[in-house]
Amino acid sequence: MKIAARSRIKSPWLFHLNTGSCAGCDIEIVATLTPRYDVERLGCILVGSPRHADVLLVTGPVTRQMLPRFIRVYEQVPEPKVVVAVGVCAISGSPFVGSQMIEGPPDKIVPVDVYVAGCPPRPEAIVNGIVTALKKKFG
Amino acid sequence: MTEKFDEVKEVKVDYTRLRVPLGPVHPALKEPISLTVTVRREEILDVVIRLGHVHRGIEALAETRNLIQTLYLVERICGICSHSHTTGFVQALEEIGEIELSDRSLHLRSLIFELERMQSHLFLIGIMAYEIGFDTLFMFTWYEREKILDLFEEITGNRIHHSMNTLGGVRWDLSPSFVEKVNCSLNKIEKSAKYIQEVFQDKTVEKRLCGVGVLDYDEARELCVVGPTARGSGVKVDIRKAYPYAAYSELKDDFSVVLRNTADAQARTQVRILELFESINLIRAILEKLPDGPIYKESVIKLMKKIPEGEATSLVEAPRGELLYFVRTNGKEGLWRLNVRTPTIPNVLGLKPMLIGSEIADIPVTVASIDPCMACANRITVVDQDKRETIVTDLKNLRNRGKKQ
Amino acid sequence: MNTVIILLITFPLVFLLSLLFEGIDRKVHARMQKRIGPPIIQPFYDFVKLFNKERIIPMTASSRIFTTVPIIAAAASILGASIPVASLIAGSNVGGDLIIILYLLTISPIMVMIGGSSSGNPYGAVGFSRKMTMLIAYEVPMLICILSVSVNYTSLAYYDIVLTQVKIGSLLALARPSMAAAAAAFVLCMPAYTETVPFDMSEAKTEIVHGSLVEYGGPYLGLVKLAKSASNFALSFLAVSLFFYTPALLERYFSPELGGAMLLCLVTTLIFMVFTMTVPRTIFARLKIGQAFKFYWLVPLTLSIISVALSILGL
Amino acid sequence: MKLGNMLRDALRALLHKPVTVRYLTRAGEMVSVPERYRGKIVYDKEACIGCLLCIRTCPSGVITTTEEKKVSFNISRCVFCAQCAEICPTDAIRLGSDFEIVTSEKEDLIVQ
Ligand code: SF4
Ligand code: SF4
Ligand code: SF4
Ligand code: SF4
Ligand code: SF4
Ligand code: SF4
Ligand code: SF4
Ligand code: SF4
Repeated sequence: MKIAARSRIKSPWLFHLNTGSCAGCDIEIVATLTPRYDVERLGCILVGSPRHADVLLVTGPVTRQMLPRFIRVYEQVPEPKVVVAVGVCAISGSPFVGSQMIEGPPDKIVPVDVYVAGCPPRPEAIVNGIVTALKKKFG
Repeated sequence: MTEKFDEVKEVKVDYTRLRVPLGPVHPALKEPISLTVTVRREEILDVVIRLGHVHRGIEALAETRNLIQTLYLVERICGICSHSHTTGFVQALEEIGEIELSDRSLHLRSLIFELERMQSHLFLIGIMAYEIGFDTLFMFTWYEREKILDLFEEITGNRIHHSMNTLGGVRWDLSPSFVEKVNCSLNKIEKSAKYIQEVFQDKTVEKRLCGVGVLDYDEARELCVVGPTARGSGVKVDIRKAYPYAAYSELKDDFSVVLRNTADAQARTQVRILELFESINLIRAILEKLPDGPIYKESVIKLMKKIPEGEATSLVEAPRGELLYFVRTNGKEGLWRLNVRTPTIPNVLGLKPMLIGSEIADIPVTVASIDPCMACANRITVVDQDKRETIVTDLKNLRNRGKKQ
Repeated sequence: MNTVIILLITFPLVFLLSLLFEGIDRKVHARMQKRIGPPIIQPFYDFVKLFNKERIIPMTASSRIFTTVPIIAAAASILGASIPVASLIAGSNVGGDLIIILYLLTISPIMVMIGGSSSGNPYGAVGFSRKMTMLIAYEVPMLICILSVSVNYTSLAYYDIVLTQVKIGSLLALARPSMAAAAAAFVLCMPAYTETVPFDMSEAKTEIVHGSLVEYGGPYLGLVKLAKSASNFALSFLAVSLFFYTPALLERYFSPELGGAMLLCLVTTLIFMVFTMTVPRTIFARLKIGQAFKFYWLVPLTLSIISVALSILGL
Repeated sequence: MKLGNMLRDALRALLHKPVTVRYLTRAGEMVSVPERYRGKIVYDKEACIGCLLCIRTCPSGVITTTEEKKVSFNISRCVFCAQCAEICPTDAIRLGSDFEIVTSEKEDLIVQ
């Protein structure tokens, strides 16, 4: 099933979920679509429904309000799926560690494949993270 | 094969009256906000706004950290106007500690402020284009925005969280070669701002924006909306003019307050586009006047020790409007209380009158036109909601959690 | 039996061509936005990937309708596209006339619409009502302009009309004012047929989260997307061969029965598609449903009625 | 006509080279990182005198002490504010230019 694996690497559709981030990481994810970075050259498109997605980009430390939604969105993404945690919030919850409102970090709740550190990471790093995650999972 | 889908199940699919949950996860809203919209065909009958999905308990966290740590924490209230938040915070501290700042650092603060305003406005203009399905314009504006982010990266070392402010000054200086670069980029940005202004007068764009999300002058006054949302409704509010801070008292002749009277999404977008030009003028003036001098006082640790117990409020004009900081220090390098009132809170209140009576297709445009970035708004609104919830349900649970951490 | 064999050959051909055309469309779109864009074979990757994904049928959906609908949609669209292509290859009328082709192409949006509303998602329901409105808006002018063609040439057989152009040695769209109006109306209806910006409100991502497609995932989504790109291709091909059959112009040097004619026709289709679908999609914003409806009843409908009137007058 | 402008620009973009930086897809094409960029922490153990000022100012608890009276950084919590580098009396901390901090193991994110 070489073709299947290859097409998975070549066509990752992204779904972006903000679980309580400061918007810094979110705008950098949107920035990866723009001409300078253009993730579409790698076959990525940002889809609006988790049902269409292959890659779940998680930002933010998972607030209590977003926890049930996060789980639901994760379940809605059809297998095989890849989860990329973008930003330090999504890796460890920092700098909001210690708050009562934080349920995360995301890897406490769902398996995370790749972490992209940075606050926020540069768009290039996000692109790199997606590619690394795909290679790891299907390559 | 089957799938949990609890929330949608409770929605009654009924073709005359349909409840459409919008968000918290929705492609048009980059950040979580939940609007439950009742519609009849395409017309909106009622809107219930629910916030709090990004509530991270920052105000409470701030009480457990020292001043300098809180500075970076408030910066992360939001990624889009991080500089406004740190400015609001350090200004309050500087007032309590009676710290005098050099002219140069004040000017640099204003410089970053204006760059950030341009960045934020371009961001929103791009999002507006995206909401109306005009991807090309979105791509073009965000490409221009990259130029400002590049400047940020070169001056401060990060594209989004600049960390420019510190107690008693700013952290990074501007060498003459940077001044040159900023000027050079400004010329390019001015050109593209003109282009964007033209495109937004295009017929198809106007069709989607004119008369959408009207919030008339009286309603705007009543709801206390701020920033471009208010200015789009003809309300003249601008903290930079009314209560000048940083270097704005010296720069007050270099910019004017942009007002529009049509009070619709188009007016708000126009205000933002025109403010781009005002910001460009301001930055040019700042670069021209930039006085010499040191950019910061002494080590933050020493300054932190000097700040006595006291309280202060400070106001800044963030890209989205008035941002208020109330700070009460405990004299021991920490805080008793931090309170932030962010511009999105009053602006979100304006959504309801804007939305009722319009069409589904207008929701994203209207929501985007007040530029709601929920990251900051969520903290405050949830307070009451949260108290209600905790009292009824799990106070014990909450206490346990508190103990664990 | 001959026709069946030809159809069997054209079926995969159309499948490949429509995905290829979609790839080119996406590439050109990206380039116009100063980006590099996806590789041209991207749609193939997408299709293969979607077919290897998990099949999820939402609990709220009525599963039988939900799953069969995409298959019918894709089959109808490809068949609709195959008929004109096969006719040109065979050099005769393969399976029916214009009305049947249009009918087949209409099946796919209707099927997607039904599938979306069967998913039980409120966005699907909004998508349904929007699609319904649009269907009424563009279907009428489309049919009237086909009527105008048939009045003119007293035939509804596809290949006869194509051949007429060879006979008169000119493009149909240029032959008479009535046909020019019909061609314009047809071209204006195309973006709505395939739901591209500025008429994609029934699948608007930022407004109603892909509308009818919101609950589709995996293979079903792949089929729906395939149906879409097939009807995209079919419409461009139909428009080109009906109104702008370029081999007719070169008929003196070039026998239209040659495979070359086919190739020429495809190249024109491609250029035509870029200008009628890709460019508008790049430079326009999405309209609101009311505005789009008004537009269709104002411009294409008037054009098509003028066209009928002119053809009755013999112009 | 404003629409004409848009059309003109779109077609012009079609003929010009795209502005995309082919990061990752073309070998050797890298994005430049400005001098002041605040990337992954570079720690000079020799220079550190163990004053622990950095721990006091770090906003998110990145820094912990080690047995030998030095410090260790857990980058998975770092918000790259460079406050530690600013406060360090011996310049033992520097924020380098590495921004591709991509990993699947959290352990990779410790700098000692
Ligand atoms: S990592 Fe930084 S930029 Fe990203 S969400 Fe967290 S605080 Fe914001
Ligand atoms: S809203 Fe509540 S939890 Fe959040 S900071 Fe304020 S008091 Fe604390
Ligand atoms: S609560 Fe605040 S925003 Fe609301 S009306 Fe009063 S002052 Fe205005
Ligand atoms: S602090 Fe709260 S209650 Fe008091 S005036 Fe302000 S908004 Fe009203
Ligand atoms: S108003 Fe918006 S951009 Fe500004 S701090 Fe709040 S969320 Fe961020
Ligand atoms: S009124 Fe609300 S914001 Fe004010 S202290 Fe009470 S809970 Fe907090
Ligand atoms: S850069 Fe900031 S967050 Fe990172 S270790 Fe230094 S002080 Fe801590
Ligand atoms: S501030 Fe510098 S010298 Fe002091 S402990 Fe930290 S790294 Fe070492």
